[in-house]
Amino acid sequence: MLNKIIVAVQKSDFDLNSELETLKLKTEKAGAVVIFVGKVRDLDDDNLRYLEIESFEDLAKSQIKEICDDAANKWDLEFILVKHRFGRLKINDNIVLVITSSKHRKNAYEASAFIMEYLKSNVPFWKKEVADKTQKWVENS
Amino acid sequence: MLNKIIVAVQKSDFDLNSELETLKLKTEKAGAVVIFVGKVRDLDDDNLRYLEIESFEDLAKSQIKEICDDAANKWDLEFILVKHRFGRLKINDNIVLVITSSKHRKNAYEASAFIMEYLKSNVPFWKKEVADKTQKWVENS
Amino acid sequence: MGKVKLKYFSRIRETIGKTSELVEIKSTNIQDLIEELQAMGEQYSVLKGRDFAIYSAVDQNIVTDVKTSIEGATEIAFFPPMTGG
Amino acid sequence: MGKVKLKYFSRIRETIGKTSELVEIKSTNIQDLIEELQAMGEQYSVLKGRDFAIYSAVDQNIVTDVKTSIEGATEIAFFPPMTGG
Repeated sequence: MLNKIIVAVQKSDFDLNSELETLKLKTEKAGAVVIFVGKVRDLDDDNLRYLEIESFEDLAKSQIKEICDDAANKWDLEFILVKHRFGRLKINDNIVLVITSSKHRKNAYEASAFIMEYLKSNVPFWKKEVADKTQKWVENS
Repeated sequence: MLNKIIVAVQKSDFDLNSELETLKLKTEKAGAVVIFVGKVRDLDDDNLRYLEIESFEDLAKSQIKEICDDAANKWDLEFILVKHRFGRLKINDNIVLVITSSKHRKNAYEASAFIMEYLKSNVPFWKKEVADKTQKWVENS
Repeated sequence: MGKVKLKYFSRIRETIGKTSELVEIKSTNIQDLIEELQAMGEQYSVLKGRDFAIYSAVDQNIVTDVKTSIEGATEIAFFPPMTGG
Repeated sequence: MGKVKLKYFSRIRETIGKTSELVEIKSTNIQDLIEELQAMGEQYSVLKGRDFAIYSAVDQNIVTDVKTSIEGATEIAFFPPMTGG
């Protein structure tokens, strides 16, 4: 199982088609693939110019690996991939990609939601929203 | 909302990157995108040669539309796409694509699982597994 | 009743050996229609649903009650439990 | 204790005005270290966590207990609540 975990903290974007191909090379036993993409969304009350994501790269990567290991222990999964970007991003740019794959879909859904929940508050990334009228660090809701 | 529902029943494959682009053109307010891909998996106890998916095309399309409308009423969603293939498919070929997008991820996850649950038993598709030793119509588990 | 187009899918299609046929029928509900079709050959006994549940769609509306009226219908489909996704 | 590399992120980095610095320290736990750093300038009061919770990572291990020992540590990071995903 452990060789089917892929983690990256990167500036560059990711490519869904090629990640799905990677997954398919690694497992023929998985019928369900859940892909979560978190992307930059416009603000409700202002025009977002960009989102600046700061990261403590090495620590972020090890924290993500840890949560992937936890997920692999909790659910029967064939594949886990987490890629999180940092740097300056515009509206609709991708921020995070989480792929979980399992024989049956329930495991993939649950593991995906679990990983996202953890990413929100336990991995050292910080987001600053720079908009027309305001500029502020995002707080966890 | 309703103009953001896309449904297709098709022989051809789908392309994740271009579907994500379509979604981004339609909404800048969604931060969360949940993509479910169901793909052909190998059998546990035999070698699958191919999966034959039969469909009652028009009815399948209208049944899927109905479930998308239900999902749109139940959750605050910015975009829903469901594409289901039929015909002869090999191991690792894509079968079904469900994309749900929302401001906050919980809605997208729940709607995705809801649509998949419904697709399994309420939309007229039938799968036949043709393997080395056996050949059988899939039964719902 | 007149002529209706009957459609068969999956295991039912395989057993009956056709994807569809145009049939002159007298029945006014699904249950009676299945009984009426028995005269057309032994293979139609698959519609009695001994081995698996039988679903039908009347003019592309899936019905679960076999007493559902088929009066005025132009197309009636029969199929086993659906296995999409 | 000796020299340690202090790292600052996000709002703490902005307030202190540096991403990192090498500092000679005497303290042996996080709480004492934050107190000790106050002598370096008013901006270090951000570490007292009046406006938001302060997290720290000792040699890349996130710690929540301010009494955690930092003896032998080579790198100590300070940051506000994380907002990934």
